[in-house]
Amino acid sequence: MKKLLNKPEDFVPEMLEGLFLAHPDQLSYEEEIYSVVRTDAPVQGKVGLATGGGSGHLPVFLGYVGKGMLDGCAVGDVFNSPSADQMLNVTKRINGGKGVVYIYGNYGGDVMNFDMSAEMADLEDIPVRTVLVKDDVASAPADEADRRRGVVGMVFAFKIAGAKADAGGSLDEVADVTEKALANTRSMGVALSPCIVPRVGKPGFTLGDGEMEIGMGIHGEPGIKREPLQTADEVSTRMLTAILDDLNVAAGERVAVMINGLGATPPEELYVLYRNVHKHLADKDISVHRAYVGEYATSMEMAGASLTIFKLDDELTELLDAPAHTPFFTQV
Amino acid sequence: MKKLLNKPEDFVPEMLEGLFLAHPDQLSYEEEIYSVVRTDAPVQGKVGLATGGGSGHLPVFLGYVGKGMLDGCAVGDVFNSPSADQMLNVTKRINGGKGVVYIYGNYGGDVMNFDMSAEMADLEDIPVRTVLVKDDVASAPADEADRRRGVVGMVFAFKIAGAKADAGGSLDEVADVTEKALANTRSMGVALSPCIVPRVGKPGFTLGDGEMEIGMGIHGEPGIKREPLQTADEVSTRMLTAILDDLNVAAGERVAVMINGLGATPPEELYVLYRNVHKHLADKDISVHRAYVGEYATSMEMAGASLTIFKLDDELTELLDAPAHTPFFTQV
Amino acid sequence: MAITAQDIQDAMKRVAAGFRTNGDYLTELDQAVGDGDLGITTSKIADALDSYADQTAGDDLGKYLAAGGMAVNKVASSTMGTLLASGLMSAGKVVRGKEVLEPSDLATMLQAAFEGLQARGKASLGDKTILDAMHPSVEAISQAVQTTETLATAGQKLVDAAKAGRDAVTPLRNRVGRASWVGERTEGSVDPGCEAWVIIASSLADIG
Amino acid sequence: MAITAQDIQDAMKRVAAGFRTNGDYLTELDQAVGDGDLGITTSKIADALDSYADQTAGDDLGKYLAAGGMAVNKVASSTMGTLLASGLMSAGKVVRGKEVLEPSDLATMLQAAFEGLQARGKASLGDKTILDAMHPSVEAISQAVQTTETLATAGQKLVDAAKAGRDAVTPLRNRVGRASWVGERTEGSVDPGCEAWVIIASSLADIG
Ligand SMILES: Nc1ncnc2c1ncn2[C@@H]1O[C@H](COP(=O)(O)OP(=O)(O)O)[C@@H](O)[C@H]1O
Ligand SMILES: Nc1ncnc2c1ncn2[C@@H]1O[C@H](COP(=O)(O)OP(=O)(O)O)[C@@H](O)[C@H]1O
Ligand SMILES: [Mg+2]
Ligand SMILES: [Mg+2]
Ligand SMILES: [Mg+2]
Ligand SMILES: [Mg+2]
Repeated sequence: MKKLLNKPEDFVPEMLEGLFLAHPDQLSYEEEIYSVVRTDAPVQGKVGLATGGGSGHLPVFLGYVGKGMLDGCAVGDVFNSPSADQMLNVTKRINGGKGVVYIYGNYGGDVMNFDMSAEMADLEDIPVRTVLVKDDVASAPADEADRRRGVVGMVFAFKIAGAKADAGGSLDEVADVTEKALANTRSMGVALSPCIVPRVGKPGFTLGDGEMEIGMGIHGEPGIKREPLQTADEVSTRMLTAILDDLNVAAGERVAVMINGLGATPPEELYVLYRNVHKHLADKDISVHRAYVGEYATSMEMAGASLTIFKLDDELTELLDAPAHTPFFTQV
Repeated sequence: MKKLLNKPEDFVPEMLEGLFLAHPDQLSYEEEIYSVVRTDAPVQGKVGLATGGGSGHLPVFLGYVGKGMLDGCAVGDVFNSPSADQMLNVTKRINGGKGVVYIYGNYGGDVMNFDMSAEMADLEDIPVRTVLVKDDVASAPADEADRRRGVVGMVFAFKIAGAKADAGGSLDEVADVTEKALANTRSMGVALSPCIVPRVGKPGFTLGDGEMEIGMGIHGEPGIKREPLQTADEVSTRMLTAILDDLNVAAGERVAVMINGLGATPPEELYVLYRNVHKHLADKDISVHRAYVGEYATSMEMAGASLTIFKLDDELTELLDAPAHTPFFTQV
Repeated sequence: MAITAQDIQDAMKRVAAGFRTNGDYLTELDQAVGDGDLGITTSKIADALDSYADQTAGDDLGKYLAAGGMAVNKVASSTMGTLLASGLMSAGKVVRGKEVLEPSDLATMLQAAFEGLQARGKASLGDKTILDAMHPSVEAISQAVQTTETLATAGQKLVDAAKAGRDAVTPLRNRVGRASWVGERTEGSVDPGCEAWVIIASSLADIG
Repeated sequence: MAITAQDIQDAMKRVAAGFRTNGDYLTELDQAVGDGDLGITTSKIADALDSYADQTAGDDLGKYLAAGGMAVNKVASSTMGTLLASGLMSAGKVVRGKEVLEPSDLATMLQAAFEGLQARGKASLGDKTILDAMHPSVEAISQAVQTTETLATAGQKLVDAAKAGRDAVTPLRNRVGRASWVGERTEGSVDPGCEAWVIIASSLADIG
């Protein structure tokens, strides 16, 4: 695991600079490069949608800023929350008169900073609603679901919120349907190798040659259990079982499925995982409305994958199917 | 470097099965799963476009089968040419009455099999033109450019050919403009770590902790030089210099730029590379019409990246800008 | 024995130095139960404190401290950075308007800082967070200041109680924050935030 | 001394066995200068030959051999698989219609196979490919057959010449195929395709 870097401390600003140079008609910034907004922000008459979090997860977070999804994103250092100040910059810039929804993962630092930002936005008369993403079933049992962390399931939240905001939804309507989407979303992941934070320069943990870490998040923090590596079918069946134990999906219902690569795992392997998940769902008479297989939320060069199941009703299906166009996510 | 697999020998068929299950409205097959075609093939009155090659490079090859790009793809085992027979299946299925263009990388096995297939297609009165991709400047000097291998530059060839075929071009018009595009396309790559062919189970080579391999292709075959790892700026400047030594781009001209990740290298690092390339081009008064930063042709879990420069004129710009929609490439 | 702006600035520099010396150790602790960034966070806090301590304090030490909190959050916005920023802001608020401080103010400020951290992070005692090292240590100094011990003795008590608080929760399982996801495997690991407080207490204890 | 379908099928099985025994070595050679898949390719060829040799040959050995080439290409379509498939097809064509073969047919078939490989791969002698091991070996057996030596002696010459051809090009640089991109670093490496031919020749030489 080696990196193409200049100075480790320049990693995030240089990455951002590259992004702005590569996507000049999609991405812009407010005050400083760490507060990323759509070039057409604020979109007047539309609820503004903001996210934020540490770097190292591309396409999460800022890769989903664009038409049909988010309006802005506060960008932190690798695996680190951005500051309340940055979030406030984003909030002010993207407010198109209908208020702003914060949609982000349930991590201590992010929550505290977004809360501070919301308090400050309130002083400036910008109404803010917060929707926390807590989709990772491995991070806490069902009776402590509020402690769960947010992982790749947030992409579905961004998509649904974006479509609802585009459709003219009010602040509460957008926040409510996003909460409904998240209530229907569960994820679980497994890691096969660690990742390296550029400033730290060495892996945060080690995994033996034949080992995997079950339930690992997207920050290199340890998972819930370390076990001998299993086959693709075993691993994916296990993730699916854990998710369906937590999210009730009945025969005849339909879902969206996401197989997310954590970084180093090739797309070929993700499709091998998808194959097994699809078959198990078909056996249960659950139909797949859309399959998303690829890298949607990564941990830099970590090897591994996660599964997300998003249960759909008619309203959510329509919002999921709406077009979107961001630097990392285009749906027609 | 560990893999999520079932039996290594099932890797390719299970990956294909996953792809067909995930993209049922985009991908179908002819006779056997290794001959992939668009669901709407043959598109009557349009020149058919086929590619093919070994597995392990997703999105290359079959990921570009879809509207605005390819009609079919013959899929080989990992890093192995498909057979002439498979290619012929694809050819027959995608021929919409105007003949078929073969666009693929300059590898011995592929050339021999596509040639056999073309001979057989000829017996069935399907006219075929072959356009070989030879974009990798590191694989042979300019005076032996015919020996060069084809790497990620083929994505631009697929895009241009697809747009021209959609625009109603004849077999020769499509093949000719694709050849023009490739004459304007050069790539170069660097690898930081090896990859593992599932059936082999161990890396094809080793790279020391502080080493990189310059000019490595996308099959794990050794590059032209092994050197101490350099910074992102040094590596990208070097790739750009090698390319511009070979492809004459004058001040005032415009290009498309692709920074391609080989597998394990995270998008963040790709944008750090892009930043430097963009700045150097700007210094030379070369403008970037479109930037493609991401994974377009991989070597499974290999770490590393490549740079491709595609020089544009008005005709090529228009064809590049046309929309496309495949399982791995959507442009609006 | 009045405490001046210079004393406050010296204390900031000592905390910065303490963070620098112990950054790698904090990273190690955080790698075991979290995401391994705590050393980076504390080094950013150290930079912020160092350069903030070089700025003129003005005649309102409370305002000076609160603005220092905002400066810390701006550069170090992870959990620890944000918590310590909230602590500094709260500590500043209770001495708003003062140009010099009394030893008893120190206890009040530390108490306020503790409350600020608690309000921002919403953790409870026993959740195995920085609060568990901070709480006994703040109690100890409040008592010490009431019994008019010397600042040196009070400082020693601050540190001892911090260490005892840290050690008392080491056998427990982390209940909030990133480490809580690691579950039972956190039992027996020193909480990185507790250790950070021990470092802060030890650095502050040099005062007087 | 007639060569029957059974002899041909035995030879196919011997080549299959030779490929199986030496697959790992071929992979190693191909890892050094190519993509490291040659052992996989030869094991697929071995499977194809084994199961094809179990099918009834019919009364046209030429047709039988040519269709064997197509069967090989279907499962092993990398460079080596395709070249050997082309070789089998060409060898079959020159004995079209025959139910049994003469020793002299063997030389003719090997000569035709060589030409088939050359036509498909478009390489020249000296480019350091399988052709460089195959050419002298085919020449040697043609001569041996003309001077009516025993098949055993002829087989020995086939193998000796293959090895000599392989060794003669080892110091050279690969000029075609994947290995050519490795450039000067191929100098001194045994060409994997040459080695594959040595294995084929050794396996065939058991004939008679
Ligand atoms: N809600 C909370 N309230 C108080 N302290 C907390 C809280 N959450 C975490 N902590 C403390 O923060 C420490 C980790 O800090 P840091 O590494 O900055 O967190 P992170 O990397 O998760 O943002 C923990 O060891 C714990 O002591
Ligand atoms: N054009 C060619 N003509 C004849 N032999 C060739 C040609 N190209 C490669 N070879 C032989 O094929 C061998 C490699 O076979 P193989 O591993 O199947 O190739 P690849 O993996 O590149 O498809 C080389 O060692 C060489 O002897
Ligand atoms: Mg952190
Ligand atoms: Mg090969
Ligand atoms: Mg941490
Ligand atoms: Mg090979």
